[in-house]
Amino acid sequence: MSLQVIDNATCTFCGCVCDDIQLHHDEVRIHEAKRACVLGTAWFLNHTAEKKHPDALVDGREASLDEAIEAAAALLHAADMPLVYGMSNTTCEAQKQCAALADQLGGLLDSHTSL
Amino acid sequence: MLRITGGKVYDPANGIDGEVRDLAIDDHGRFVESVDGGRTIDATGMIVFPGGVDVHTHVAGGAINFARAMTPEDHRRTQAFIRTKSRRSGLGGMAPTTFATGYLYAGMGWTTVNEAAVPVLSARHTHEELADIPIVDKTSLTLMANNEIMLDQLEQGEYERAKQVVAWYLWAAKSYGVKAVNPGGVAAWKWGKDAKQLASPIEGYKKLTPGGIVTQLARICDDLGLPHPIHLHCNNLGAPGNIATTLDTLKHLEGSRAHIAHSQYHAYGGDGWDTMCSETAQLADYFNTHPNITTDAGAVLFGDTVTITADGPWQHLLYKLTGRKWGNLDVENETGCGIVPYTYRPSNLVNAVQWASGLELLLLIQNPWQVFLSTDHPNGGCFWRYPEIIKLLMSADFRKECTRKLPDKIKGKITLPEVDREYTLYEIAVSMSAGPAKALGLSHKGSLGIGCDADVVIYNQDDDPARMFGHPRYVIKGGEVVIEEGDILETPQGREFLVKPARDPDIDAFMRPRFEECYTMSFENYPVEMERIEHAEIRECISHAP
Amino acid sequence: MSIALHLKRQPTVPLEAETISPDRLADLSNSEIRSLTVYHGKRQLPLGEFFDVEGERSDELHLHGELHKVRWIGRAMSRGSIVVHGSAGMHLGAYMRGGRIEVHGNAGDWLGAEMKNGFIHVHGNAGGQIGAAYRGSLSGMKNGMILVDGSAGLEVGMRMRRGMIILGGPARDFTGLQMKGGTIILLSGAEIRTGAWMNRGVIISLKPLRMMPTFARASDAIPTFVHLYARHLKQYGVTLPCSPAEGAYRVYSGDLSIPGKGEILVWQPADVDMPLHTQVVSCKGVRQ
Amino acid sequence: MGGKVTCTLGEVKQRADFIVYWGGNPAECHPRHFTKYTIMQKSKFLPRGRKDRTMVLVDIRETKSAKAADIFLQVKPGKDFELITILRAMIKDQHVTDEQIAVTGLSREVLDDLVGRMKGAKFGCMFFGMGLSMTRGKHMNSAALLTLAAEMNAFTKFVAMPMRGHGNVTGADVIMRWQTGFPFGITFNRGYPRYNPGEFSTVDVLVRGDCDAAFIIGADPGATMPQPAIEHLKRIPTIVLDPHVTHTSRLSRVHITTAPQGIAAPGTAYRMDEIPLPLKPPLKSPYPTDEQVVRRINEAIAAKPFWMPEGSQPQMLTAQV
Repeated sequence: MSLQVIDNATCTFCGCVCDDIQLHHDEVRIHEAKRACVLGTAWFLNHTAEKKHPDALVDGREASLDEAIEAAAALLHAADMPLVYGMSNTTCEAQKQCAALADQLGGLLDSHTSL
Repeated sequence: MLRITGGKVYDPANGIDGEVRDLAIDDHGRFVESVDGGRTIDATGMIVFPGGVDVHTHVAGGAINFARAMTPEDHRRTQAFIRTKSRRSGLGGMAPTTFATGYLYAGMGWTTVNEAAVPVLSARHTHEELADIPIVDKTSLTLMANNEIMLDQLEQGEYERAKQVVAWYLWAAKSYGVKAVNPGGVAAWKWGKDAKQLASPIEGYKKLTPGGIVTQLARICDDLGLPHPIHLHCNNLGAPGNIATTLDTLKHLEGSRAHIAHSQYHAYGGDGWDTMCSETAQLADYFNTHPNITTDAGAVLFGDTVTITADGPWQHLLYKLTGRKWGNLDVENETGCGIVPYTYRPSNLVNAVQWASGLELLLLIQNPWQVFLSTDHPNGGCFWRYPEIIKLLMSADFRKECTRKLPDKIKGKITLPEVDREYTLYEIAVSMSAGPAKALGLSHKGSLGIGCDADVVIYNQDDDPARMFGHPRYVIKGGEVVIEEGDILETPQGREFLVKPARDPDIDAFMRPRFEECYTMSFENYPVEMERIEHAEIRECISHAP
Repeated sequence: MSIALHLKRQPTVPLEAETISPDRLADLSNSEIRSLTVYHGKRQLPLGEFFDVEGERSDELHLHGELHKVRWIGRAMSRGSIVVHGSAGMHLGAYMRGGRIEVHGNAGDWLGAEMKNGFIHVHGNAGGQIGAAYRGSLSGMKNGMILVDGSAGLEVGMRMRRGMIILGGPARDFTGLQMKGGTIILLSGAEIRTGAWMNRGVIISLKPLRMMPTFARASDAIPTFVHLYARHLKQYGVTLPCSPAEGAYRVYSGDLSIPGKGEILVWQPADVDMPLHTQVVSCKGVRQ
Repeated sequence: MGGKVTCTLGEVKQRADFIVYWGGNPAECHPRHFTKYTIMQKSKFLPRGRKDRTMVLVDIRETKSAKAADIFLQVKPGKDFELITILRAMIKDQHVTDEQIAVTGLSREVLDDLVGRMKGAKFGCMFFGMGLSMTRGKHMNSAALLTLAAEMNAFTKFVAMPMRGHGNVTGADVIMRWQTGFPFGITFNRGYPRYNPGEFSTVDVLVRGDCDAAFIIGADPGATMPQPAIEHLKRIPTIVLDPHVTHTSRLSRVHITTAPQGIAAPGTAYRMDEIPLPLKPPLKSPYPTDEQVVRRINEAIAAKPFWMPEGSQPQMLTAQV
């Protein structure tokens, strides 16, 4: 099977966010990341579409996504001062949901910036 | 479906001046002749206006978001919108958060806003923010007058090509029109210089002058058939004696349509801060004899605000004058912006002249269809203070009372004390709604006519215009009651209007190498994809070529 | 007659209790006080859930317990007194306008932040940002006095405009950062960057300081105002040496980076390395 | 209170003839920064590229980036703030003694030369990295450099910019600003956003034990934070979203595997200069995206009773009193 090519892909490994990367992939794994630096290449080549991890873990046991979402919602909803933190390695679309989560919970909201 | 009965209707777009009329709204949120069923609002004894339209404001994008980060002290003292089960929280103040921006505009009956300064590079960001401003409908204007690829075309006398470049950018930015800020001056600022003379070549160019940019860009907007003409922030903003530049600029616009942004900042006489005075009479005369140009006041209100503008050089001056915080953000190839917190004080002679000048323009320009309510939010004051301006326009006595608080030295520097004109409710409806809607080319806004968007604001009659306009009884957006007696009932998503001007098929090929030379992102990743705009609606371009 | 609040349940997350202020409690009955709202994280709960309340209708408050998780006590108070028998959490006496606060224990960060007037005495240690400006604010404390017997954290007196802060123990970095006026007295010195970017105001240290490189050494002297301070501070048990026989103050001015007109006075005991005469070395003298 | 004077990276590429990297090591941490945005680029204004530009590196040790620099200034560890403050004084012709300069590990000649070059530049840009912003003094070190850049505009065009690492941390900053008014360190416990770094910033919150549940996404504090913070995460219910099972996942109550952004999750990311870029994920992950999962958690919480009691209105804690 010949590899598929994506032009002008965006690398989110570091703050440079280079958007001129050419990715060669076979839908499971990326084989080449042209124009990417060492760090970017490692970033692209180390991720695959394989199922290496369980969908979810609840109290250390494998769980379904639905169970995990319900457990997460219950724990966060019960807290008096929940914290929403991180948001570096994720998309803006997810970050907006995180801000909405903290707003809805009446909790704390913070990113890596504060470190 | 909704009926509004018995109210005193002010609908200047249809020449209705305080007649008792009934309105009917269908399920698509438009005015119709009549409806069966649905809610009826009995507006007997109340005043009915079309929803307000803000022709010039800064509510979304890199610059205002920069200002938000710079003013945590203001967020601490300002109005907060507390979270409810269904409604996001927010903060008001000088640079409100996106959610609060929607609540505050709708809360005083404004239902359409025009974000007046978007660099293409941050268009993607601006649209994301606009999507987070609830209730109101939005348009946005793209900053063009310092775009180097376009300036290079004008320098080489390639007008047609320049026009194509503008069209390419507008569609890439998914924008509604063209904003020109300090033509040539921001480009010069990138070398720490400014452009103050319309006839002198700008820094870095041999022939191209600010005047040349103004004339040709205005023509481009007409030739492309944009619904809104060139939206021009003239050179030399805020400087004593800049009336000469402004009048000169206006001459460069003869034969074209144009909207002059925040005229107040461009109507000063004198030759220094000590001698600065109002020259609004001269500027108003020009408008009074040239009915095809419009303007917004850019009025100043005393108090704290944060000034943000693409006019980087002015902001550096303001920073040096005030010694306060200064933010500056230059955007590659396109534009820049500066941010400085500022307090307008009645005791400060310059501020007093500015305060008077904004009101003078609103009062001395005879035709309310030519001059609109604005504070150039947040520069002259925050948009949520518009009701204060309305009161100043409607009451000569109140103006006199306020004028008395100005320093004695103001005598001879302003003409406001001699102006007795008082706006009628009809004229207010023109200035806050029908006029700006018409100038923006939004024919379905600012009107209560059949087929138009059912954006309505209903006031309790009140002797105090500030109270009346600050606290509408009902606000209806697209047929939905969103505000009732100060409570926010619904926070629907507004729409975004944009244009798709005709482009040559080969413009992409022309742009690519130039783009790659100037920019740091991929050509393909630059245009904002249509599916990224929430509730987009493309408005038609109709040629305005003479 | 006073009001006593005994902490009966330790909060698990911060308890925001700005309502514990003489202004608020002075006219309330015991049951009204118990039903006032406090914020345990996001939960709005009656004060009585966390405190046993004795007494009513008084502007003298006594708080008992380890209140390090209780924030905003005495916020914006203008009268009366609060005595904490134990520790207090962040923002104690922030925006305070008058009255007295005494803590027989430790206090947290932002003690007396942006206070306008009043008196605060912490017998133990305090946190950082004492009398400071909150983020973005142009000025910190505008008047009043904060006395801490123990140590303090970062950015003490940041952007303060007037008033006085006295620290018995050592302070950490950035004491008097961007100071605009007022006085900070350091009886046990401070770590680094004391007076950085200061514009005006006075910092007096009785222990040697590691000076910012952007301060000019102006003179060795005992300025007149030190005598006035010394007399004034006796009532608080604070002794400022001001006899030439004991030594002199090395006066630095800066911060040159602003350029500012602040002064830092560092006490030089006579028996260390100071020449006994308090000769004036002018700023220009150093330069040439 | 200098504020922040900055620009987009394209401006640096086009115009900056004088570039300072302070406390950062782009050669190893942002490898394409030189070639894509700064010293190696040719432009209409700087046609000879590298030859038309001067690069200065300020750091406590000679990193690989020093090879790329025209001038390497080795500042003594922990003296960045002092050095920047001295420069602020020197550009204003304030006298700082040789002895005072010496504490930074540099000489007067070197600083005079630096100030001369800064003032002589047509367009100066200072990038700063974690070597500045994460060492003693932290945000004040960054503030110092930003202020120096702002003040340099009295002489010539000058800007400054943080070298943000950590992928899309800039996006979080930008979004929080427009949705809440603040960039980080926020609480909503009164029903509206309040801001106080030091009080609401995560390390401080965790070390003091101020939160009673944690939702962690796109970060691995279990690997990076101080031990007392990690101990608190173990004590409270922690929920983690990550493409991998991380250190934090192992101490959490709930871990959900998600698709990695830009590889299998679409969306947007912000560059360090706050320019948004679209993501083009090549792979289809068997896992949902972060956005999908957080959205579903939001919906699940919305189905439960709202935390604020009916009819109650939390009191605002405003500055006005």
